[in-house]
Amino acid sequence: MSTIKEVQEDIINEFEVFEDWMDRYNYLIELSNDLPQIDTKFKTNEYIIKGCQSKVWLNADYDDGKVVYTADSDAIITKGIISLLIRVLSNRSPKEIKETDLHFIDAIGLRENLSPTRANGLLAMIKQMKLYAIAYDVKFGNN
Amino acid sequence: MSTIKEVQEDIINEFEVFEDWMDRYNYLIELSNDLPQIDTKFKTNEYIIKGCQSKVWLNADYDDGKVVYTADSDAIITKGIISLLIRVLSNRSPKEIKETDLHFIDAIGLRENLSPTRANGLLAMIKQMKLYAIAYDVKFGNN
Amino acid sequence: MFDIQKVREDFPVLRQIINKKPLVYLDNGATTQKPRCVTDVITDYYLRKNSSIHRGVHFLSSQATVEYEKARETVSQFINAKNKHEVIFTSGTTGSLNMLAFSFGEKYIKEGDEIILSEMEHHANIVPWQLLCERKKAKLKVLPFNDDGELLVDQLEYLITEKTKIISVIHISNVLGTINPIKKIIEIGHSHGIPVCIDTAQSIQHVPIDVQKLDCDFLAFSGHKLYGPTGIGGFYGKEKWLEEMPPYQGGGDMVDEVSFEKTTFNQLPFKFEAGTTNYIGAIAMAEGINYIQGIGLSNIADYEHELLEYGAAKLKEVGGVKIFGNAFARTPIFSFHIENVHPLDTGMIFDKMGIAVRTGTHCAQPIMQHYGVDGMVRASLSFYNTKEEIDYLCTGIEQVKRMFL
Amino acid sequence: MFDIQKVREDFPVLRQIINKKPLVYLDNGATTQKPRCVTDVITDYYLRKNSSIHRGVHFLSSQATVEYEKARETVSQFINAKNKHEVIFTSGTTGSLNMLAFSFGEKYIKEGDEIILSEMEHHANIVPWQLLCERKKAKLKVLPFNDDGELLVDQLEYLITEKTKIISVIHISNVLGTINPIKKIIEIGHSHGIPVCIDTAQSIQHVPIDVQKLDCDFLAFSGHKLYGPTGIGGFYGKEKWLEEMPPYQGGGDMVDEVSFEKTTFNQLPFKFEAGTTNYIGAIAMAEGINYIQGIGLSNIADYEHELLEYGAAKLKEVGGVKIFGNAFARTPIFSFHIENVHPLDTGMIFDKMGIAVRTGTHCAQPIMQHYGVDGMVRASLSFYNTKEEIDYLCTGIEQVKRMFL
Ligand SMILES: Cc1ncc(COP(=O)(O)O)c(C=O)c1O
Ligand SMILES: Cc1ncc(COP(=O)(O)O)c(C=O)c1O
Repeated sequence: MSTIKEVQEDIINEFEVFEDWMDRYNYLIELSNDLPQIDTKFKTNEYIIKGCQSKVWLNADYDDGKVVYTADSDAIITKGIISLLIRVLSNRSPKEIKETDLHFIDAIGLRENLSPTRANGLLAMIKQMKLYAIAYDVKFGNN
Repeated sequence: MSTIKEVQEDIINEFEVFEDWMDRYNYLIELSNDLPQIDTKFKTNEYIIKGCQSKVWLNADYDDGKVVYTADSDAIITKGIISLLIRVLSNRSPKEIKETDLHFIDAIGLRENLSPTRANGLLAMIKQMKLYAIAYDVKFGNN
Repeated sequence: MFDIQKVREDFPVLRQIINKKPLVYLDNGATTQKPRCVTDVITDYYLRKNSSIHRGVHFLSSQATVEYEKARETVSQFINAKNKHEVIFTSGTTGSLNMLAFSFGEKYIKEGDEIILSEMEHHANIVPWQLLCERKKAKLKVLPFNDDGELLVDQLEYLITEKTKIISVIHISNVLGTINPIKKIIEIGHSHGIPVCIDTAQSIQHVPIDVQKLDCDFLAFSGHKLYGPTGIGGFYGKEKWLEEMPPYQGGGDMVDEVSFEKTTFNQLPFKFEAGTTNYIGAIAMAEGINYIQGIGLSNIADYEHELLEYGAAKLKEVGGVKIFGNAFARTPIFSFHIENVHPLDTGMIFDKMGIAVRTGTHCAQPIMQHYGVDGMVRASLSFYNTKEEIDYLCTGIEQVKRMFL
Repeated sequence: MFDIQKVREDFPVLRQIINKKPLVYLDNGATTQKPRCVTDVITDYYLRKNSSIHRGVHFLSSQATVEYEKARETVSQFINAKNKHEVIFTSGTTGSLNMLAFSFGEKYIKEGDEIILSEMEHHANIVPWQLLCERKKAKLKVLPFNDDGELLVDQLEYLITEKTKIISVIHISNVLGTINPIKKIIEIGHSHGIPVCIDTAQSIQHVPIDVQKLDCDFLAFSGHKLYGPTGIGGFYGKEKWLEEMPPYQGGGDMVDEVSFEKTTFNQLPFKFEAGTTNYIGAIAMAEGINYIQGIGLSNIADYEHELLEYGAAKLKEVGGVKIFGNAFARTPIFSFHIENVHPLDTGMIFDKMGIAVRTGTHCAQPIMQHYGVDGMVRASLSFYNTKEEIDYLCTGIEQVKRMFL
């Protein structure tokens, strides 16, 4: 399996071919289909991350030293970005997740989508993903 | 006795010789001494006209068909202007007072001192002088 | 008619390039753009004339006071108030409505009393009354609207009881564009001796308003939606109410005499203007009013009506668009869904095309609840918008449909 | 040290000719002038970037939101707040203090409770508390000052009782120039578990302020006295209080979910920022802060101290001038009488000489009552004033004496 760094490089390369925003968004829409479907039992208020306008549901399981994320959103572009985040962070050790700098976001021009001023809840989502990692690290980690 | 119009012209002529503001103010300071002294029994709250910063006391008697004003102020320039107003309006019939347009104020450049935004209570004073005239007109006039 | 191209030149921001596309600004419900004359006044004031007002004796202060009171005169004439001192400068519609809810509430609202709002209100005309109701144990009652976005005014008679103390309604809906029959609402209120407040945040810039003809008791609006600056707004109240109501905020200038034992208040309008007011904001807002009066409010209303008819027809043509609200009388505010597309997705695609619309609940969650949706896309137009921009909006919708459906 | 001539060039208004005389602006206590960079920001925003904030999805809105939050960051760093969300944008000091009196009052003040102010307060820090006391049947207690204009801080211990709920004091007197020992007052308050608010309307632009070092609970100031625009100000509150206090105004953006049955509120700082805030005002105020930080607050304090010493000596020399206040620690605010001359007469002569001073009660009638006067003439200086201007003030005094005595 590729490292987090490698996956981020892959994503950056994939996005490099797109000259304009519509292509990038089209690709995100495509990627939204790849999102590992969250079990419907987690699509409740308890698992919701509230942006102002779009809803994001997130769950994290712990499996053999790795955190496995599943998620969903009612907005498609948001879902596409989540699918990138999961591709990078899911199936990693808590320690790796905690320490990762998600530089690919900037590199592919999605930073603004993650700013706290945006309405999609993605920033809160990243925070929540890291929180899960920290929690599992405390519970199962050996430090 | 000169008419209101003549007195206003006199005042305008007197002020014409002054080239700058300090001379005009010096003259007003001089005039403040000419102000017919108000009887101390009228220097009470009842007779006060409140500007924001200077106090003006005003009384009006009715004598043989004429309104006779006396006044005072705790600020000297204000007092000088009052003395001009009294020179123009005192000892006139209520009807004359009511109808007079005090154009001399503008002509000698004192308009701004009479604006409602100023702190000296002069505008309220003119209003009160006219009110006295109206009241005496109602009481003693034959219309 | 006016010359649209000439008008657009007065608004430099309209020439901006956003995401490599010319800006198509359709977010006028949130805030309007400013003509250059407004910023000229602001700059001129700050760099050549600035001084605090409050009856200062020095020249600059006196000049600023005169200009500030002239601005009050401008607003007063604009809404045809009977008395200039019935116009109070506030921080905006929200500030005005909070002032009203507090001051009116302190004087007139007791436990068990009722306040009538409509289901169509902006949060600014809901939350201040809720806060009041909580403090005073009073009750809100709500006049509903039908799916076309029309208030069911006939029901007002049934909502009114002996405990009803005030009615506060939105003039033009910031979501549905509906022009509500406020004259009728005011008449019904008055026939029961109940005062009526109208929220004109979305109307004062679009249709002529005459408070004496309307006979409304209170009115609130924002400068920044009236082609003026942020941080300034207006409140109108009939003298008889303002004289009776206690002050809202305390501070400099709204007082007459102050001691720790007893403080007395200044006369109207100053009683309701505590502290250093936004005098430059007021002067610049007046300039904005002068600007639109130069164009003519009825010219504006006519042209905007043209945009409404053109836009409504076009959006129907494009297909797959659900428009919320279809009132007989309305202004060019189009709130819609592209069917099966999340409003946020629509807004994000529009943004990259240079189209600025608002998405979300538009500070009117009860309207969202009415239609059972989480949010809407809103295109809200002003007199500087064009039919070509509406065409481009439709191109945007086609683009979204291509991408998501 | 900084270059005073260069600094003056940043403030175009200082070159104005008033009544044929160069303007000598000594009314900085009322409002400060604006450097050109502040108006540049305002114009740039309105003509190129204007858009309502509130997390819009389109580019301009997003950009404005970012800039607005950057302005909050600037203020937060300027006063060294622990958390950015402890900084609330308001309409000014008066707005801030009214918000505090209301929200703190709603939560913590009950019948019989006591609030301590000083005898030196500006009306903005008196009247909101009086209005609160009247509503809640609470009581004001007053910490006096001596004839030198120094608070009798030792008496604070005697004023405090178990019913004391808050202490609110002015940092620097807008009349006497006194720099009050707020650190000591805060310590005394805290030793009894009582929170302390400081009114920094006259201090934040003159001396460095660190809310964490001071450990004050609340702080209020105005943008227009901080070289920024009108209609904007700041409020700081410790998180633990702000979390507990109920909102002040209701409206858009300060809410989370709204229905007619139940409304929940947004998190800090938004809970206290209802409606469309003065976002351009906030951004321009931050520019004003950046400007004075560029010069350096301690450079400013040093130079202003020089002006204080020079001015105090000169005014003593000129003779026949009674200065009110002679505190050990103070700033260059000179309130005085020319003996036997009404302040209004003095002010009017000064005006014609181009000297802008304020006359009257300076929104601090209790100070007037203390000294048994109706009003005072006040010359209040800023870092762009010069010793030559002080000399000219003295020339003005001589002129007044010649005319009236
Ligand atoms: C010490 C003090 N507090 C409060 C205020 C009120 O400030 P503003 O009028 O800007 O609200 C002022 C200014 O007038 C002041 O000098
Ligand atoms: C109908 C209506 N009322 C009130 C408001 C609140 O105005 P502001 O945010 O300027 O105070 C708005 C604008 O958002 C509005 O559209």
